[in-house]
Amino acid sequence: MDLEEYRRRARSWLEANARRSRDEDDPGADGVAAAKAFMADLYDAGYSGISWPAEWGGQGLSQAEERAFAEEAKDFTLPTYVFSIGLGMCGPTLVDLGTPGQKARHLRPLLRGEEIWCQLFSEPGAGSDVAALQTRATETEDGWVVSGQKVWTSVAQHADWGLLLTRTDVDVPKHKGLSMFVVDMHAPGVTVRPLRDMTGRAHFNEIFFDDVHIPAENLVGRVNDGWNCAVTTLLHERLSISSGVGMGGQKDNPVAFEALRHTVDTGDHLVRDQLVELYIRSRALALFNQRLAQETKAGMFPGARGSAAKLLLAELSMFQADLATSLAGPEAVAYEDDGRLAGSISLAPALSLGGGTNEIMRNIIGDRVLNLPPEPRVDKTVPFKDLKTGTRQ
Amino acid sequence: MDLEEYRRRARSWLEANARRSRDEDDPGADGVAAAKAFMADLYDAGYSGISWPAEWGGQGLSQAEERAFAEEAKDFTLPTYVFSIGLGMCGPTLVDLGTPGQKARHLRPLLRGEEIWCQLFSEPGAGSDVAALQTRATETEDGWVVSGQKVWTSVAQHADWGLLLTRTDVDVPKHKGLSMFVVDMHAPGVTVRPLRDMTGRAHFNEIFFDDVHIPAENLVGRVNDGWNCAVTTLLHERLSISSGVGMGGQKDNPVAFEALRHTVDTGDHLVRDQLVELYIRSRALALFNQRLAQETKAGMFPGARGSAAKLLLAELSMFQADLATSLAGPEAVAYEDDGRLAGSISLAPALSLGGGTNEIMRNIIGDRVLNLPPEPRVDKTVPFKDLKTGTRQ
Amino acid sequence: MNLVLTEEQRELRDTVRSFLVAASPLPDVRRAAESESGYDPAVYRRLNGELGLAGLIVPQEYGGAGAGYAELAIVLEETGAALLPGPFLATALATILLTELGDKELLPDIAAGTTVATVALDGDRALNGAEADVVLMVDGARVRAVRGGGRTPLTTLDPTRRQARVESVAGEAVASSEAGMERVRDLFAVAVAAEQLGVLRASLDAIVAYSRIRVAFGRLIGSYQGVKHKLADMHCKLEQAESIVRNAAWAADEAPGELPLAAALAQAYVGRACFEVARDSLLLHGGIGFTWEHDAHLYYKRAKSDEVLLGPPRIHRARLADLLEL
Amino acid sequence: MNLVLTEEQRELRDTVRSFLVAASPLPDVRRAAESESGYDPAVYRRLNGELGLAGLIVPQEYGGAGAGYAELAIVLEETGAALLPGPFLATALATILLTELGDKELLPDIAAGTTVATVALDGDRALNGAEADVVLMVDGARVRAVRGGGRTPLTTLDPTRRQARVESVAGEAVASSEAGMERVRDLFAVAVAAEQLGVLRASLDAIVAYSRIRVAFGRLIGSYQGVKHKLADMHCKLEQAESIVRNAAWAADEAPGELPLAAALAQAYVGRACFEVARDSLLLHGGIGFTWEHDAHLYYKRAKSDEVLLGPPRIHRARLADLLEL
Repeated sequence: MDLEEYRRRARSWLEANARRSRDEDDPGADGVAAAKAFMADLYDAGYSGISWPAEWGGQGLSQAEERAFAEEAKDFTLPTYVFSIGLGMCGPTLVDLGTPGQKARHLRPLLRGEEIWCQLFSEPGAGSDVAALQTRATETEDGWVVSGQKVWTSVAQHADWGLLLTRTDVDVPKHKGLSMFVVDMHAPGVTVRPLRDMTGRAHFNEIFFDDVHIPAENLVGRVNDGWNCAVTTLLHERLSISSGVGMGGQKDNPVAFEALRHTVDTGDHLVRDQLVELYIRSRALALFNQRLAQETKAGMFPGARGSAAKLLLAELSMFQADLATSLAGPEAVAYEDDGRLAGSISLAPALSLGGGTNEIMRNIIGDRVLNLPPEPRVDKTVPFKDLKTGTRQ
Repeated sequence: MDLEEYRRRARSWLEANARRSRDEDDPGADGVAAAKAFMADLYDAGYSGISWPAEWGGQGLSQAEERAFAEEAKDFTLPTYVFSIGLGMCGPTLVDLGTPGQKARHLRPLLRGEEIWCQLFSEPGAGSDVAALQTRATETEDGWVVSGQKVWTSVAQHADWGLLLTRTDVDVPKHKGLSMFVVDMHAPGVTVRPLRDMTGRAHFNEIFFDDVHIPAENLVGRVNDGWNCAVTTLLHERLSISSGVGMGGQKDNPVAFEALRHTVDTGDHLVRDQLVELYIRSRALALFNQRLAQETKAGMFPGARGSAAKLLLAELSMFQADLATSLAGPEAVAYEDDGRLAGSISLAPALSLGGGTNEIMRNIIGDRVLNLPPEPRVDKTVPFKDLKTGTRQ
Repeated sequence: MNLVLTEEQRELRDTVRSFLVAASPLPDVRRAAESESGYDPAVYRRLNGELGLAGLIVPQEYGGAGAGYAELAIVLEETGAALLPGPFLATALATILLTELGDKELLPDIAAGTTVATVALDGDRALNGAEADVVLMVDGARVRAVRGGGRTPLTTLDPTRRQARVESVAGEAVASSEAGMERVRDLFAVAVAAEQLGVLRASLDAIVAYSRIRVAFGRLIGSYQGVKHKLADMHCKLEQAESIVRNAAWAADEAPGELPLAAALAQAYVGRACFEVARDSLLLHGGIGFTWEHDAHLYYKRAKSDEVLLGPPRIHRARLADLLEL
Repeated sequence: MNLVLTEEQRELRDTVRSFLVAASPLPDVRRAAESESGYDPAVYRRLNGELGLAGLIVPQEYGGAGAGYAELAIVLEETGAALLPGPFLATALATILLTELGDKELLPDIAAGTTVATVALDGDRALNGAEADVVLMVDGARVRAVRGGGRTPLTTLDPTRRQARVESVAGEAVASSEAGMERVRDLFAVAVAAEQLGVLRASLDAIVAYSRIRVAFGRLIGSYQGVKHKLADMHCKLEQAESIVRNAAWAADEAPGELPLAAALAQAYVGRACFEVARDSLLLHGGIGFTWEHDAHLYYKRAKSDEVLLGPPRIHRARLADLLEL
C-alpha cells in the first residue's frame, strides 16, 4: 500500500472513530475506561505501535507511516493522554532495552491500552540533576527492595506499571550506581499522592516507595547501568515532546496571537505594536519548528537543536501569558468568568520547568550544538555517598 | 572656615578661573601645556589634593571639603583629563603604600600638574583576569629589568611616570607572584604606541617594555605583594569613576533623553513610548546614583553595590545609542554632518568593557553584594607557569 | 530630595518587620487566606493597636499618628514583603483619599481600627470589597462613602488578597475636588509601588537564600553564573526600584510639584520590575517553585495582580509621556 | 513551503563560501575598503565571471542564470558573512527592480558584470551611489535610470560599504508599476534580511570560536555559563532568523500572496536579531573586541547600518500590523 493510500485510510478511520473535542488532563475513572476502549479500537485497527516490531504487538511499519498517521491525527483529539508516557517513553525503552520476557509481558497490553504506565525518575533533591537521585534499591535473595520518594509523576494515579530509576551503589560516582526497573504500581508499599501545583490543580503526583519488593526479572538493562538506560528513555521523551505527543497546540490558547487579536484594543498603537511583537515571536518559532520537521523528513536528525525549540517555546509561553494579562488589566486577575487569563499566567511557568529548565536547555545548546567547552564537574568522580545533593549538606 | 563658606570661595575661584567648555580626550601638546598651567593655578589656590596629607603637598582637609569642591566643579569643565589617572589612582596608591622617598619625590609634582601619570596593569592576555599578566620583572644587582607588553593605557603618550604591575615569580599561583613599581616612562626601552579603537580614534595606547631598568627604590609595597597593591589601586579607580572624575556627563550626549526628545518625532506613539522607556531607565539609574551618594554622605559606604551602578550605566549607554540610531534611521549611519549618532553607537560598547566587563560586574554583585557561593577556581592554586592564560594553550 | 531612611524610619521598618515575621509568617498567611474572611482579624487588631498602623498617616487631630508618606511607604513595603492578607492596602488607599480630601467623619474610626474601608478603583471594583465596612466610590471628582449595597466577591489570581464588585448605591458625599483627586491617584500609585518594592525584595531574598543551599551537579546553584548573573540583574532592579519609591514618597511629602512624574515613574518601573523578579525567582527555584506548597507562586501572583491593580500598565507609561510633554 | 536547502542550493552556498574565503578574507576586506573605489574590482570580476553572480536572478534571455530568490538569498547570506565590500547588494537590489519591472535595456550589461547599478532608496540616498554607473531613482511608481548627475559621498558608520547622495537629474524612464514597486520593496526586504542572516551567523561563529580558545581565570571562557547561556540565546536567534529568511525567499519564488507578510517579518525580526548578536559578540570578546584591528566592530557596524537601511525599524513593524489587519 503506498503512503498516500495509507494516509487516506487512516483519515477515514479517524473520521469514523475519533472525537474532535479537547482531551483532558485528568479524565477521571469514566474517562479512563472510555480511553481504554478507544485505545483497544485503535490497536485493533492497526494504528497503535505502527512502527513498533510486529513480534511484540506492533505493526512493523516504517517511520513514514507513523508520521503519516500522526499528521492526520493532528486534526482530531485522541483521548490518549493517560497512555502518552507509556507510548512515548516506557514502551520505546523496553523495545530498546527490555528482556524478551519483559517485551512479551508488557508491550502488547501497553499498545492495546489495557495497562497504563508512568515514569519514575525525578525526586525532590534530583530535578535538573536526575542522576543525583536517592531512592535506594537493595538486592535480596529473589530480587530487590526499594525505598524512596519520586515526584513530578504524570498519570501515576491511573498507572499499572512504572519505569523506575534507583540507586544500587553509593560507593561509586553518581552516574555509575543507578539501575532501572519495571515496578508494579499496585504492589504493597507503593503510595501515590496527588501533587497540587501552583495552578491549584494536581497535574502530577508524588510516589512513596516503602520497602517495595521487585522481582529480579524486572531489572531493565544491567545492574548499575541505569544511567545509560535513562538516557535512552529521555531521548524518547524529547522526541515524543518535539513530535507534539501530549502537548496542547496553540488553537485553544486564550493568550495566543489569534485569540488575543480579537480581545484587545488594537486602536491603541502601543497595544497594536505589542501584538506585532507577539506575532513576530510566535511566527519565528513556528517557522523554526517547521524547518526542524522538514529537516527530519529529509533525514537530517536535529538532535540537540530541538532544545532550542523547547527553550523558545517556554519563553514564548511565559511572554504571551504575561502580555495578555498586562493588556487586559485588572479584569485579568479578578473575575467572575472562567478566568482564562489568570489560568494562563498560573500555568505559564510549567514549560520553563518541565522537561528540563531553561538553564539546562542553554547548557545543552552550548555544549552539544555550539561545542563549547564543558563546565568543570566535581560530581563525576566523587563517590555518591560523599556528594552533596539537593539541599542535603 | 565652615563648609558653606568653603564652598562659596571654591565657586568664586572656579568662576574666575575655569572654562565651561568641553574637555578633550586628547588635548595635544598645546592642550597639555595649558592643562599644566591650569593645574598649577589650581594647586596654588589650594584646590588640588584637598584631602591629601599636607606633609606631601595636599591640603590636609577632610572628605567633606573634597566633596564640596567636586560638587561645585560639576558645573564647569576643568582641563584635568590628562591628570585623572594620577589624581584618581596612582597618587592615592602612593599615599597608601609608597615609601617616604616615593611620596616626597612624586606627590607634589603630581598634584601641581608638573608630571603626568599612567597606570600599567592590563595586558592582551590579561583583561578581566588582570592577575594573569605576563610582563616579567627580573631582579638585578641594583634593581629590576622589565620586559613585556601593556595595553588599554590612557594618557600614556603624555605620561612621565607609570604605575606598573609585573610578574616577579612564576613558580607560585598567579596572585602571589606579582610586584608593583613606579616606572619612568622616558626610560630607554619604553615604547608607547597609540591603540586605535573601534571609533577609529586612539583613546588608548599599547606600551612595550624591552629590558627596561627600574631602580630598586621604585618598588611599591613588598616583592610579590603586588596583587594587594593592585587591589588598592583598583579600589581608588572604582571610587574615582563612581565620583564622576574623568567621566563625561550626560549633558552633551546626543543620545541622552534630553537631547533626543528634541530630535525625534514624538507624534508617532511608538517613538513616544520608546522615549518613555529611555526616560524610565535614565531616571531609575540617576536616582540610584543619587541614593548611593546620599548614603556615602551619611557615612554608609556602598562598597560593591557601586558595581551595580557601573553595570547599569554600561547598559544604558548601549541602550540609548542603539535607540537613537534606530529612531533616526538611515541618516544615523550615512551622513554629511558631524555624525554624532554614528559616533555614539561606535563608542557605546566602551563602558561595557572598560573598568570591568558586564560579566565581571555581575560576578562582583553576586559574590560580594548577594554573598552567593563562589565559582570553583582552578587558578588560585596552580603555579603560574603551569596555568593557561589568554589564548596561550 | 531624601532617598535614605532616617534612623526613626529604620526603626519603624524594623518594628513592622519583626512584628510581621512573628505574627504573620507565611504558613499563617496561607491559613488566613483560606479562612472565611480571608485574613486574621487578631493580627489586624494588633497591627492597629500595638503598632497603630491604621492611623499612621491620619492627622493627629483625628486620632492618627500624622506621619508622612515616606513612613507609609516603609510600612507597605513590609506588608508587601510579608504578603499580609486582608485589607491593609485597601484601608491605606481609603485613608489617603480621606486624608487628602479633608474628611472628618470616617477618619477617626479608621485610625482606631474599628472601620475597615476600601476604595472602588475603576468604577466598582474594590480590594476587599466584600469585607469592608465602607466603600469609597469615586465618580469624577466626587467621592461618596457607601456602607451597604451588594458586594459580589470575585475570583482572584492572588489567593492572599480578595476583591469584590461593589453595587453602586447611594451613600454619604465625602468631598469633591478635582485637583485633590489627581493627587490622590498619584498617591495610590506611590502606595502600590511601595508594596511592589516589598514583594520584589522578598522574592529576591527567597531565591538568593535558596541559591546558597540548593545543590545541582555537585555545586551550590548560586555558584553557577547562569543563576548568579540573573540574580545580579535582579539586584540591580531592586536598587533602582527602591530609589524610585523613596523618591516618590519624598515627593509626596515634600515636593508636590514633583509628585505626578515621580508617581508615574514608580508605577511604570516598579510594577514591571516586581513581576519580572517574582517570575525569575519562581523559575530559578526549579520544579519546587511550581508547587502549591512553595511560596514562590504567592509572590508571583501578587506581583502580577499588583502590576495591573491601577489599570493596564501602559497607562502609567502614557501618563509619563504626557507629564514629560513628549 | 520549503525551509531546507536542496542539494543544488547547498552546493551554491559552498561554492560562494569557498570563493569568498579564498578571494576576500577579512584582511583583504579592510584593504579594499580603504582603497579609492572602496572595493576590489578584480574580486568582482571573478565573482561575476567565474561564479556568474551578477546575473544570478536575471532571466536567461537577458544573459542571466534565471535562478530564484532562494538562490539570491543564499548568495547574499555569504557576501554578508564575508562583509564583502563594494556594490554587490546595491547591484542585487537594482537587478531585483529591473527584473521585476521587466526591463530589457540594462539587464544584459548588469548580468555581464559590465555595469554597476544601484537604487536610490529613500529619494536620493544610494548604496555605492558614487561608484555606480547607473542609479535607479524611484518616484512613486515611476523608475528612471540616471547615469550622470552629482554624487556626494556620505560618511558611513560601516567602513566596508559606501553610500552617496545622488543628484536627481533627468534619466531614461525604466518602467512604471505600482503593484510592481510594492513587490520590489518586499523583495528588497528579503534581500537585506538574507545579508543580515549572514552577518548574524558570522558574528556568532566568531565569538563561539573565540570562546573555545580564550582563557580567563584559568578556564576557557566558553565554559562559563555567563558566556555559554548568552551564546545559546544567540543561537536561538540564528535558528529563527534562518527559518524566517528561508520562508521569505520561498514566498518570493513560490507564493507571491505570502510575500508581503513574510518580507515584513524578515525585516522586523532579522534586522534586530542581527544587531543584537553582533553587539553581544563584540561585547563578549572583551577589550580586544573594541580595537580597530579586531573584526568584531566591522560586523557590529554593518549590523547597525543594515538594520536602518530600509528605514527606521519601526516601519517594518507598522507594516506587519497593517498586513495582519490589527
